Amino acid sequence: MSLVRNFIENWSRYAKSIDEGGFHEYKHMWGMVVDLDKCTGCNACSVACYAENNIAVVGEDYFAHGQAMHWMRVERYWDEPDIGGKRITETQEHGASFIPMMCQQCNAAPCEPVCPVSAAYHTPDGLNGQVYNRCIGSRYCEVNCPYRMRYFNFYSYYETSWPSPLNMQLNPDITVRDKGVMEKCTFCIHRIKAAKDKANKENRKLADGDFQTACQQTCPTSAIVFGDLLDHDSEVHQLWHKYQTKLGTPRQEKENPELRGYRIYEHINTEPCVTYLERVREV
Amino acid sequence: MKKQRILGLFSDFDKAISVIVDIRQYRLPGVSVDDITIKSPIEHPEIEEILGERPCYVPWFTLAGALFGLVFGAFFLSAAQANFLVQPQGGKPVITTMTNLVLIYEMLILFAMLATSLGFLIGGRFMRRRSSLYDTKISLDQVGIEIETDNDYIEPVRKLFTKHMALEIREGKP
Amino acid sequence: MVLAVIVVFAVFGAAGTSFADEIMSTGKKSEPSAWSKWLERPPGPFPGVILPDEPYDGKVVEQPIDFPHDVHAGANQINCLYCHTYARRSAVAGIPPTSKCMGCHNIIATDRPRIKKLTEYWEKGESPPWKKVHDLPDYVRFTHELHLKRFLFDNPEMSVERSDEVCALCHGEVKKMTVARKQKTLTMGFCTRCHEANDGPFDCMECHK
Amino acid sequence: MMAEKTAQAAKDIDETIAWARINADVLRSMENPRKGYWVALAVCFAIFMVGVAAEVYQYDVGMGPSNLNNPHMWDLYISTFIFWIGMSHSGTLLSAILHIFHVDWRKPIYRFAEAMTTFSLLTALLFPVIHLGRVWNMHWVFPYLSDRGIWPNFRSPLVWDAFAIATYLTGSVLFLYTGMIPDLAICRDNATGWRKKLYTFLSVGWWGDDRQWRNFRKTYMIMACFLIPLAVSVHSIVAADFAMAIMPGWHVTSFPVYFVSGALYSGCAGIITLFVLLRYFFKFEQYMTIPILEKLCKLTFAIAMVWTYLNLIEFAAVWYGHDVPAKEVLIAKFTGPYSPFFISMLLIGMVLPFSLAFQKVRRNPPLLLAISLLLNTGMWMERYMILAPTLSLSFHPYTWGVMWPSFVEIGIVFGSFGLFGLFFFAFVKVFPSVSMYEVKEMVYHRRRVVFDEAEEKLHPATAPATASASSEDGT
Amino acid sequence: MKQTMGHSIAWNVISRIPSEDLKDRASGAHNEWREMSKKKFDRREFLKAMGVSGVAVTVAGCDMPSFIASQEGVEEVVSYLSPEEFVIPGVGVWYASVCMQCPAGCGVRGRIREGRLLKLEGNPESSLNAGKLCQMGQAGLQNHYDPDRVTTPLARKGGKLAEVTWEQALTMIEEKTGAGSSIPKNRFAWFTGTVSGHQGVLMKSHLEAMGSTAHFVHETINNQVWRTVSKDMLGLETPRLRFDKAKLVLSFGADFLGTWMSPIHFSGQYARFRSTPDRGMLIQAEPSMTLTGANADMWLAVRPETEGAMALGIANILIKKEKVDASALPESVLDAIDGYDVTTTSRITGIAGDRLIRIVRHLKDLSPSLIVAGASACGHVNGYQSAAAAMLLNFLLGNIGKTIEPGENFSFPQLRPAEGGTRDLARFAKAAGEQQFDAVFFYGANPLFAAPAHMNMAEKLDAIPFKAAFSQFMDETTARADLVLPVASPMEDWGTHVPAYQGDRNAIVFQQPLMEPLYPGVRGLGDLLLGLVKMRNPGPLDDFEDYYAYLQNAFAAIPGALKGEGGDEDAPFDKNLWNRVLQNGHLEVPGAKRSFDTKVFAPDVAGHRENADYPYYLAPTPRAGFYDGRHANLSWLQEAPDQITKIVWNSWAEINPSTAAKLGVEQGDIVKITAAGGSIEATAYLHKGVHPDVVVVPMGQGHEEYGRYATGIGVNPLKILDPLSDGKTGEMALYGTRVKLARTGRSKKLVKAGDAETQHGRKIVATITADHLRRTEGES
Repeated sequence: MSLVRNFIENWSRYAKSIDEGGFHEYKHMWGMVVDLDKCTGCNACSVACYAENNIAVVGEDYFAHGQAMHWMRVERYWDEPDIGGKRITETQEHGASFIPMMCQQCNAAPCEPVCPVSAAYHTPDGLNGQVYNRCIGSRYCEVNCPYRMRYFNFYSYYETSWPSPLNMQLNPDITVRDKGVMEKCTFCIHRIKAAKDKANKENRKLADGDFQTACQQTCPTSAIVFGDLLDHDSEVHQLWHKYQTKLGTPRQEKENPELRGYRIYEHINTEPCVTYLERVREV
Repeated sequence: MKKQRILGLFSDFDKAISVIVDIRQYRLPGVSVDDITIKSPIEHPEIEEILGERPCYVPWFTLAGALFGLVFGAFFLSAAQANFLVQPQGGKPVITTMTNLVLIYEMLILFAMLATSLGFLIGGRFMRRRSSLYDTKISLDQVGIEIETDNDYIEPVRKLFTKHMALEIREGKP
Repeated sequence: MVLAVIVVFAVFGAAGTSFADEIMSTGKKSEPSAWSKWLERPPGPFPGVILPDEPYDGKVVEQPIDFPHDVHAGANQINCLYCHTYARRSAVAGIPPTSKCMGCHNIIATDRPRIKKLTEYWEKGESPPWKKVHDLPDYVRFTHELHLKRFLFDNPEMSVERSDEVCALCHGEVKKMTVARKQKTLTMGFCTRCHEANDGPFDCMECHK
Repeated sequence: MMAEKTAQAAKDIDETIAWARINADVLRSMENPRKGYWVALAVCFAIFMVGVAAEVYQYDVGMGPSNLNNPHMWDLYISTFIFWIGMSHSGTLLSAILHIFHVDWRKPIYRFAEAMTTFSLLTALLFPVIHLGRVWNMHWVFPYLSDRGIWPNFRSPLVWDAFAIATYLTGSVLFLYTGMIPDLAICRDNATGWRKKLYTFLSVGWWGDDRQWRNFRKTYMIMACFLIPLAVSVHSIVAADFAMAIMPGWHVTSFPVYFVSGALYSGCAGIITLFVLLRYFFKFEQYMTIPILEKLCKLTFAIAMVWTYLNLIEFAAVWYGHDVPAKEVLIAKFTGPYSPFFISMLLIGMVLPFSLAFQKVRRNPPLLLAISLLLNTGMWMERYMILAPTLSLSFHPYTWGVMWPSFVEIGIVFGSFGLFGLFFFAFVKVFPSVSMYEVKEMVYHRRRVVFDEAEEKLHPATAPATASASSEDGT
Repeated sequence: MKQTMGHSIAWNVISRIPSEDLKDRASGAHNEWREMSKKKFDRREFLKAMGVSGVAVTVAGCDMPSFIASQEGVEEVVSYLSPEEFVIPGVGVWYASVCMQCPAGCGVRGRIREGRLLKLEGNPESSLNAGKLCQMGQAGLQNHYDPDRVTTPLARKGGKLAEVTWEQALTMIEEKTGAGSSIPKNRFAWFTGTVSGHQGVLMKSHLEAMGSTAHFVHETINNQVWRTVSKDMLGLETPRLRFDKAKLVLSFGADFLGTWMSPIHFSGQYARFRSTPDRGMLIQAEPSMTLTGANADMWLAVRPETEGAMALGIANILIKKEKVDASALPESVLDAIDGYDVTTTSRITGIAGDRLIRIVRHLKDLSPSLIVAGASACGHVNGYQSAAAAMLLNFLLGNIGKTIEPGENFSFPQLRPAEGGTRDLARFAKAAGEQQFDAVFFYGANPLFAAPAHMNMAEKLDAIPFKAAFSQFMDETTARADLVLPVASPMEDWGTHVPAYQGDRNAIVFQQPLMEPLYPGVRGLGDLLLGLVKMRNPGPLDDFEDYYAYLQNAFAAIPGALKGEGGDEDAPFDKNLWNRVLQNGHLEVPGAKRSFDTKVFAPDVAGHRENADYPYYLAPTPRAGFYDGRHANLSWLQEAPDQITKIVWNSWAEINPSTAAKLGVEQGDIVKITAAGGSIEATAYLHKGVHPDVVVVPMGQGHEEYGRYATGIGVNPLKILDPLSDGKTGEMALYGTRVKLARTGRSKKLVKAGDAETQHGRKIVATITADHLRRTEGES
């Protein structure tokens, strides 16, 4: 009685997932910590991402139409006068504030349930998978993404973006997406898979630091930390622990609410796997 | 004894009614109310009053269709989800009970309506050779009364028709 | 379109569920449903593997030199991994480097026309423009290395000498062909069924890149 | 008040009209319509071709030319989709409701209303297809057993859409067809050539005996009963596409109701438009009479008020719900770059209907044509205003941005109207757009109260007198 | 397609290779390489090398039944001929090399698969960047694969550049400058960017051979002024700066996170500087916000040209108010400082007195601190003085020796980079104007782009009889050359480099080919130089068949030199050391500790010059990205939004809102920026990160000739610079140009990423105060 079986199985898993955060049976749970105090907004991560993930360069016209594809985009906001008093000054008194935004790999992702063909789905590693060749381009996922971190191939960029010999740089581990496909940051899943294969080949478990994401590897100030949240020795787990950010629970009971760790739009309960550490400024 | 069918066309519905009334009153030999078929250009619910209740099985078809739709929606679709969704499901459990309700709802209505129209076609004796006694005037504005009875009893019927100012009287084989 | 849906439901409905039950379910086994009788798969060609047998008759591909697999692998019993040596060290099996061919063929059978042709290429310092026979779409990630590990090296029942049987799982009876021909469909269904039967990883992103 | 009274006084239809006339008129309408008909047909075709050209281009190049961007992943396509779905509602829904309540003035007009339903549904179906990035993989939305053995994601409202709309299409087609069978028989009896073959096939051997009538009555009633919940469910599911999303301004419980009322609203407006057009094209003055038009207008007015109310309720909900992003969206709707659309939408949707309160207006077809067209534009803008502002102003400030549709996008949307026109006008030319047999019933029943007389006939005592009396006013 | 990665040993498989056959392998492979470069082969085939996939596209094929999706016998597979055993198709191998995107000299590692270079990462071994890389470094890939590279030698025939063979090209050079040629001494010059290592040595010896001393080294983005100051005051040009040790950094326009000296190295230090406990504080004083300024705790929009005054003012307050011990300073200095009390200073600099005092408090509390001066402070007529004033603060606060360390000696002076700034540009313009040269060779510099209009560089270049450009791309200068020699990209070439600013440990960085040349027609710089020297005076270098051999030979001398018994020429070649060095990508050369020889003098900082007709200053700030314009042809960097404004694919003018209000300019309006030397137009972007008297037009865009991605995009602010230069060092005063602004009435949509300028109260970038931080994780 497959219906019943499925219902019971799924329901029990679901019920568990409520108290155990939905990743109790995962082998890994990839997560990230970005220290906004260290991030200088230098854009290196963004370009590294372009180089690693075969992201198309769309050119000025399409960029003007808002059809650009920064999987990793460094956002710049001018300070609101929240620190350093309310008075309006003629010139800035502090710097700007930068934040690298990548797909937050939500644990309760709004993009997944709405995909009609399950091209966007949740991998057992806790990532928001995006199966390019399954995508039919209904774009519902992006419409429903509060972070607007998904990008759509409005054109076929292969010829325009990689005129030969630029196409020799294309990374063979990743598909080059053609028109009509939604794409997004994957936490460099091809690197994860490569590392897994290596570990598998050597009959050992995947260890922290076996691989890095492209952005993490290039970040000049090492503001980005990436790793397995379930591996208690991993740096990222320790940081999450240190800042008492909890996954899989809508409210964060921190013994010390002043700790820096926070996730963006926690209040809509998407449970992103990226924790940001608050920026610090002297007054 | 061989059967015979006779059709009388009347200018309007009242005359047709009165014919039937007469038949019921004067008890024509060999002719009962059940042998009477009224062919009219419009729907006359009121003839039930004269001809008596005649059965109609469409609702049963509807019921059957609805039930099938319900089962179909619940079991096939949900069971299919149970089996197929596990693959894209990946890491997270997928609870599709709510959506099952939606789909069941739709499937129920879909199959109910399909079955209904099927019942309509069957119950209405459609898809048959047109009877020789059909006349296009019926689709226009005249009302026809068709009576099926033995050869011998045809005569009184024709008389009755003429008495009630039948515009036209035709006979034919059953 | 409406009808299409209905028909599809109606036809595949009952079969679909249980068939699906067979081929699609997470690693954890489910008791086979009543329908599975007519879906019984024969046990695999050798212990430790179940294989959906899906015969497929690929077309004969025109190669620069029609390499006789039957002679090498068949008659001479040369191990597949001797020439396709990359298969156990990398995702791609690759074509053996020309030097490997010349290793033997600057002595052996140098008079044959095919060897002559090969030698020409070697002298010119070019490699023969081989045509790809077993080709997967570009969005599919397949690693020979790990499959060999699973079916050959980690399989107590198997020994390296019998590597050809493992290769045959997907490449068919190559030792009976001259130029290799596709003998399995190598469709997604082919992969998933085998993965399910042998408890392979069962997640889209495992194989799609 | 005065106006109301006189309106009541006026007759919906002239009872003395001969049945033969009815047949003749309607059949003639299928033969030689006014010139205007051909003009309309030609115009629709031209418009449709524009759409085709645009779509071909877009298919070739990708979604880019439509100016869609991040965050405006949906735009005119989806809003027009909702618009057409909405259009499709009143036709069948009204027809069904009125049928259940035995409202007989529905009889002359329901046929084309239902046709409108069917064809606007077909048009609507185009848009989800057009807006797909990879149309050629569209069939993946439907569950079918493939070698890959994967299945659509039933959690996605888009998939519900696929089911609901498919069901609704089947349903309304059946309803339309069933209701048409007796008329098809009439056509069959009068047509020649290919038309005869066609009608003979379609009127599945209808010869109008009491058995057929009996089954017909039941079937038709049952279908009507099913169609009402179905229609409601369809549009609530379309509403779910948005209500299920977490975007500010969409995540509103009142959306389904709001959508349904909006659908009825635009549908009624659509009926009025086509009413006036057909009336002119086919010289249907006796059947599509002014009083019926008035009743329609009143209905429209009522629905407009419901819609208005729900609109205001939604504002209130957002405002007092104090969800900051949603609030900002609401404010932006009034003040932002889209405000011209939004405000004119409110004016048209909420204020313009009041013009229908005046009899002069209600009795003036050309004016009504203009008004109904305006109302439809308003409703179309409403759909656009549901999408655009939310998309342009959602959670993440960095990706805020206004986007205006490109010519390609507009062209395709434009073309869809042409397509609908083509479908519709072709239909009314080939099939009777006024239900002959039901108009006959209408005339018949209005002429006399049948039941009592049948009663009397059953008691011969008073029979002769009444019989003779009745025989005089026979036709 | 032959695999020729043999000559550069993969770091991770070296153990597997028996060492004795290394040399033969190396040389053998090397010969292969050279013959390879002669042989013609089809690029496409190369692409189809085995295992290469993902280059094709996800087409509708996905759903097609397999017998369509995976076509049999359609794709071609090209097998290796005789690969190294460590070359496995489908497995990436990492090789170490050096990033040549800017003179900083960071170490990189490239991922090679099937002979293709796929990705660059920082080299963890490098003491400069420790595995990190900036966006320019990442884009090094595109620099290598650029579709617009010059692939064959070009010579000017009848006014147009036409393809010629190498033989013809070399004979041309032979005629003009060869041994047989009649070119007199000193009539020849090299005009280059920073050149170091053995290429530098060869270049020197070529100049000697030519009997000329004219070597102009031009870098638009440089820190010559700062280094002259530190030479004069500390006795060392490049003392080691320790941002990580400082508790407070006060930077006068030094963009050490973006473009100043060694940004990635300093970014690493910055990370430590910012980390708890006792997180450091960054104060940035500059007229226009740089990336560093954007990260400052306190940002001061100081009036241009008054940075020096501000420094002295701070010194004054320190001594007068905070009673800092100034006994170390000589009288003259104290007198100089005396004039700048709070009110005067804040009047001159336009910075509120209380803020000055606050800064001073911080300076006093947080010690050690570090005060640096960068582009916007030094790029003025009084640049040297301002920088000196800044350095003075370091003395006053006793930072010398704490956050400014002497560092070690570099043992190989001959390998030190030949350096220069904009002064050489002016010198060259002057010399060229006086017709001093018959032949000039250009490499790694684009004077025509960098030179202001007033230099009339174009005419002067045309006046030079023979110009040979050793260039990778067809840029403005190259386009004007008589002979264009295509050089290999940094990813295809051998070389050694010595960063001007060394990291924590002195090192020679080794550059090795990451893949064989993309185009058979290009030659490595080293090979060319070697050829030139041989050509000019045959003999000494003749036994070196090519640069690779020369390099190995030169390398042989190094170990001896390190041991101290000066490099003997015929030392044996230590292949293991060589291999290890190639693995690490660099060779550490420990040297003797240096020491300061301090000399404090009174800087004479003139105030800022009033100018009625040209009220505003033009700031052609460099931005990490286009750098000085050399990266404008890389589409990744064009598409990467500018850090401050987030604008892409264009130039813009940053204006303070108040100024804009005065001018009636709105965001997106096109403004006309007129200087004495000409005028440019750019779209206005308004933000408060600019001093009201300043308009910022970042340099780098506005190329007339630089490939498909750069040509005709944006404007070049360098063109309208005034003929000003720093009084002491002669560096051009980049920031001194006076302009007036006018609105053109036209406007244009700014193509920028991001619509909102602020967070609209959403909690996206949350900020807490430092006290808050100290409470939570201060003394943990």
